Amino acid sequence: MTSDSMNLTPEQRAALDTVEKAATTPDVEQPWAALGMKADEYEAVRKILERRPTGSELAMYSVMWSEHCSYKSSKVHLRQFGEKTTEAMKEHLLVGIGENAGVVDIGQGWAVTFKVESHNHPSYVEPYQGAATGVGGIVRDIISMGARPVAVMDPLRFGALDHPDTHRVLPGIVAGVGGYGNCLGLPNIGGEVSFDPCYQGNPLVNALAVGTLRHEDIHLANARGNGNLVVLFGARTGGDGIGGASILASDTFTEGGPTKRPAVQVGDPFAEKVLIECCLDLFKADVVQGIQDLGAAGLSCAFSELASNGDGGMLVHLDRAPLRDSTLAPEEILMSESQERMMAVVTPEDLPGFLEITNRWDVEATVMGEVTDTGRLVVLWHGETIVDVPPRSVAHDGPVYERPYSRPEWLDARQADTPDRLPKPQTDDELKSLVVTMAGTPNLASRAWITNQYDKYVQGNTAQAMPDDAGVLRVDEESGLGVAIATDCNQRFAALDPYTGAQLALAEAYRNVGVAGGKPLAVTDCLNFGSPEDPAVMWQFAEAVRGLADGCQTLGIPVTGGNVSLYNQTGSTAIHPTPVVGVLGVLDDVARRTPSGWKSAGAQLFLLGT
Amino acid sequence: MGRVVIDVMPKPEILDPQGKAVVGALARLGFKEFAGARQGKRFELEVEGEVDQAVLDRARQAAETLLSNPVIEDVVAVRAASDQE
Amino acid sequence: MGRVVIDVMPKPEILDPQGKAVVGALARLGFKEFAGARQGKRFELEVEGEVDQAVLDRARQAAETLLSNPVIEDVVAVRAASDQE
Amino acid sequence: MRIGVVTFPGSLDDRDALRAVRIAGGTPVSLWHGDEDIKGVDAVVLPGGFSYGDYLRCGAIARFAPVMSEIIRLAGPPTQTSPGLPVLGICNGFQVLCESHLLPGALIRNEQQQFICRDQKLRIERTDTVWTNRYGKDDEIVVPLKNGEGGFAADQATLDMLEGEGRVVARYLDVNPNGSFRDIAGISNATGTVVGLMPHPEHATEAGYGPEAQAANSTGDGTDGLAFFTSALQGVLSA
Ligand SMILES: Nc1ncnc2c1ncn2[C@@H]1O[C@H](COP(=O)(O)OP(=O)(O)O)[C@@H](O)[C@H]1O
Repeated sequence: MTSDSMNLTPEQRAALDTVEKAATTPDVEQPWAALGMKADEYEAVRKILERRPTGSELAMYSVMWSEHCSYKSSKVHLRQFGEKTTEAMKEHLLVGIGENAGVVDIGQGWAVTFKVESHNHPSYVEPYQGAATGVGGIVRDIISMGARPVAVMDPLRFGALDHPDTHRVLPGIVAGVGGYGNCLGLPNIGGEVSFDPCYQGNPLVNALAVGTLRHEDIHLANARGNGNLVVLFGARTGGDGIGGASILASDTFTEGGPTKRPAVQVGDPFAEKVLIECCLDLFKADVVQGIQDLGAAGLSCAFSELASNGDGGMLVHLDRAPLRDSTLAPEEILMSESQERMMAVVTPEDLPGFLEITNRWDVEATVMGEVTDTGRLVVLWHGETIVDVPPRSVAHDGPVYERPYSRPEWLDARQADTPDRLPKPQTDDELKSLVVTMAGTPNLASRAWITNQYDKYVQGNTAQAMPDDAGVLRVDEESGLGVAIATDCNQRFAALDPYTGAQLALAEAYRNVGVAGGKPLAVTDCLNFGSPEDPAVMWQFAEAVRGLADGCQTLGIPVTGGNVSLYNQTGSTAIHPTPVVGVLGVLDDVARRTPSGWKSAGAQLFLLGT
Repeated sequence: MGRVVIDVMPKPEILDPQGKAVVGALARLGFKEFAGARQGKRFELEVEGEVDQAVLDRARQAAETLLSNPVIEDVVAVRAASDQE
Repeated sequence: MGRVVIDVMPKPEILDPQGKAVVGALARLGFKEFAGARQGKRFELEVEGEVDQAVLDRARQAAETLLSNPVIEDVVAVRAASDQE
Repeated sequence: MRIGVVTFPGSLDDRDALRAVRIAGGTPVSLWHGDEDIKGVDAVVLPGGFSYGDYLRCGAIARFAPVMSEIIRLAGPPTQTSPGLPVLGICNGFQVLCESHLLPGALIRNEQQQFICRDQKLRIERTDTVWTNRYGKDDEIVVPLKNGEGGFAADQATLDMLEGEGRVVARYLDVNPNGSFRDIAGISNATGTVVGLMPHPEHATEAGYGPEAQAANSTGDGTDGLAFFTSALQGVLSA
């Protein structure tokens, strides 16, 4: 592993911001504010490093400490999910919160991993690609646990159906979810479509993926074992989604300035399909020690998380990354969100076997560096050290905020505004016409016009999908062992009372799994809220988390993972609090599932419950 | 009857999976001299009468609002079709 | 570095669903002067060095074997990219 | 009876096709796009999916895969020594067969411009092919259909030829889901060994995992597609 600093021109070398240079030039102005960092966060970085960060280090800290990656506003509340999970609730939990996705034991040696994530903002900017890459991202989380992805679901929320912008956003998002999922061969087994003006400038695209695996196949994201190799494989790195990083690049590259960098990522589902099959072959051949998908924050995230979860450090040669665009600066490569990439830790002995499999699938693989025992994450660029940091400080010890929150005063008025002021139908005809009107509203009408664009049959294990209450999948073809999954949330309930609203979402998903014949085992959630800097929103968030954690405790099923999406608002108007809850249950034999709908004339109807 | 040709290509900095697939397939078929490929769209719009500047302006407007997605694509040409086309 | 442009269009007698959708959408946006539309593909292939006749011949071969399906499409042009393109 | 199923990069319904062969009583054999060898199988299924991403045209790149050279050679016109390798192309497989010129015509973008997934009613019109001999003439069946580029297109002469020679294997009933000319859902070569079909019989071979029972009016349990695979066992034996 020789480094090749001769590849840099003298000007490039002079312009490169190295650790050495950072140590001797403490007063260089750095664009931390433009990268979204707060002054005290920047100071904290300087303290950790005992010098100013290099441009590349600043890139890494700024993206890893962003709200999206660090959960800095939500962390203090999310802790309840762990704290309120009792030992009894963990009975079926093989991997809990904190890994790429939780893993649940469903019996007979089988395990299931599932998780829901948001891709809201990118889908508003570029509906097709935003939604498509949302599906791609969550599926890679599932692969990185060692599982075969077996299905997706898509809880979607749009503004008013008749608003012109909905006509731009909705078809693109639906086509993107379908285009990517269909091309991966993942049946779409359910989801939600809901219309509310609060989402007009901020539609919600949540994507859930499910994977199955045998217990012994579980893989984790950590880099252990001094001398083990760090391998980047999959698509090449381009300038996708790095708008912010160009600020740094302009520091580095004097000639010509930064080129145009797209803020959107474009997905290549075919590349991901190949990546899935390739990863499954790698797992089967047992040549992977640790694995991590590349999502938001790209290589910054993969390097620092793998190293932080490991037992030592990591040394990588960033210039080895295969590029789609050779003009990218190191800061940009570190921040690029190019899709369809994975990173594995491989022993030197296993490397030939690893490469044989990636070659068979025509997947490019590059040894980026190795695991070390230094406790430091060191990144070289043509032999020059551009990053030298304690990995935990990047990946896990980011800032944590106790944001102020308070119950908004307007809530009383909202709660006082009950349906009592609406006229009630007085006659049979009025009742009939009301029912017909309701059946025709977009929030109650059939979603077939959307779900018909999704393949629900592929893989041949779909026992229930749209329009049933829960998607049901067979996991074991011999025994019929299977799972049922439902996602739900009524944002209008949550807007009235976020605590109860979150519990109602949980209860509905739980019931939907139950009526399908499943025994509920685990929960995933996607918490979509407005700005955490608004105390009213923060209160909604805190209440929803408390409600969900309490609800889970009452029902005795744990939250195994999920996602928080904040800053969903237009101007200063936040969306309704939208805690989407997914519940997973197990069926010993999917042949005994119960579909919804009346199947035979003469059947008797019973109303259960209160 | 006039005809306007509009060419739309993926932006150079954007991933172009189609182009990637084409280069790969060309290479497998022995066309190894083509080191790069990009795949875009070509539209032909028909109008009554001549294609004058006013028609071209309208066509460019259509190209930029409907026929291309400015986030990921560039309109590389809007022109009257030549007689051979 | 040279660039070859290849244009492929659906055969006139073959139904072109994309083209049909485009005319419809144009009309809804008020571009009513465009009475017909067809949507085809534009490929750009990169070669080292000049685009001479030999390169164009190879590109035409590629266009006819791989880049178009003669049952439904015509190769309407194979040419060197002009400097502005 | 060994029936091979080709996996191209991007194939999706390959495992479903293998399962369907097994349920029908045959021996499924996986074939790899990069091999020139078809392992001596008696028949081949080209499954659904998006081979090589289908970014250029559906099936356009798969047609040039090494395994296809061998299949095209063996499936070609019958000779004195061989009636021709039976091949069933489903969805993307149908597209590959058209791109390979083993079948005439082409499949183009759905008329309504959207991917569509639905339980589709079909009429089986040709029953003397290797793949449909277990159906009765004009049987009506329901199998899933799922495609974005499933519109069958050909010029008038070709369409007339297909009709004249009785080579339309299946036609859409009730709804033409993709704008196919003359409601054509599947066609065959002259000898009935090579069949291309847009809908997916392999997704209707197991009760409980196919079309809803009430919609599946032939077998009543959503397994109307199974006979494609049992036909092959029969057809290959008698060939
Ligand atoms: N975006 C979507 N993707 C997939 N399936 C969906 C989507 N939206 C709704 N569905 C499915 O359509 C059916 C009806 O949905 P919905 O009307 O929300 O159900 P309910 O009102 O009973 O909660 C369910 O099976 C649901 O999973």
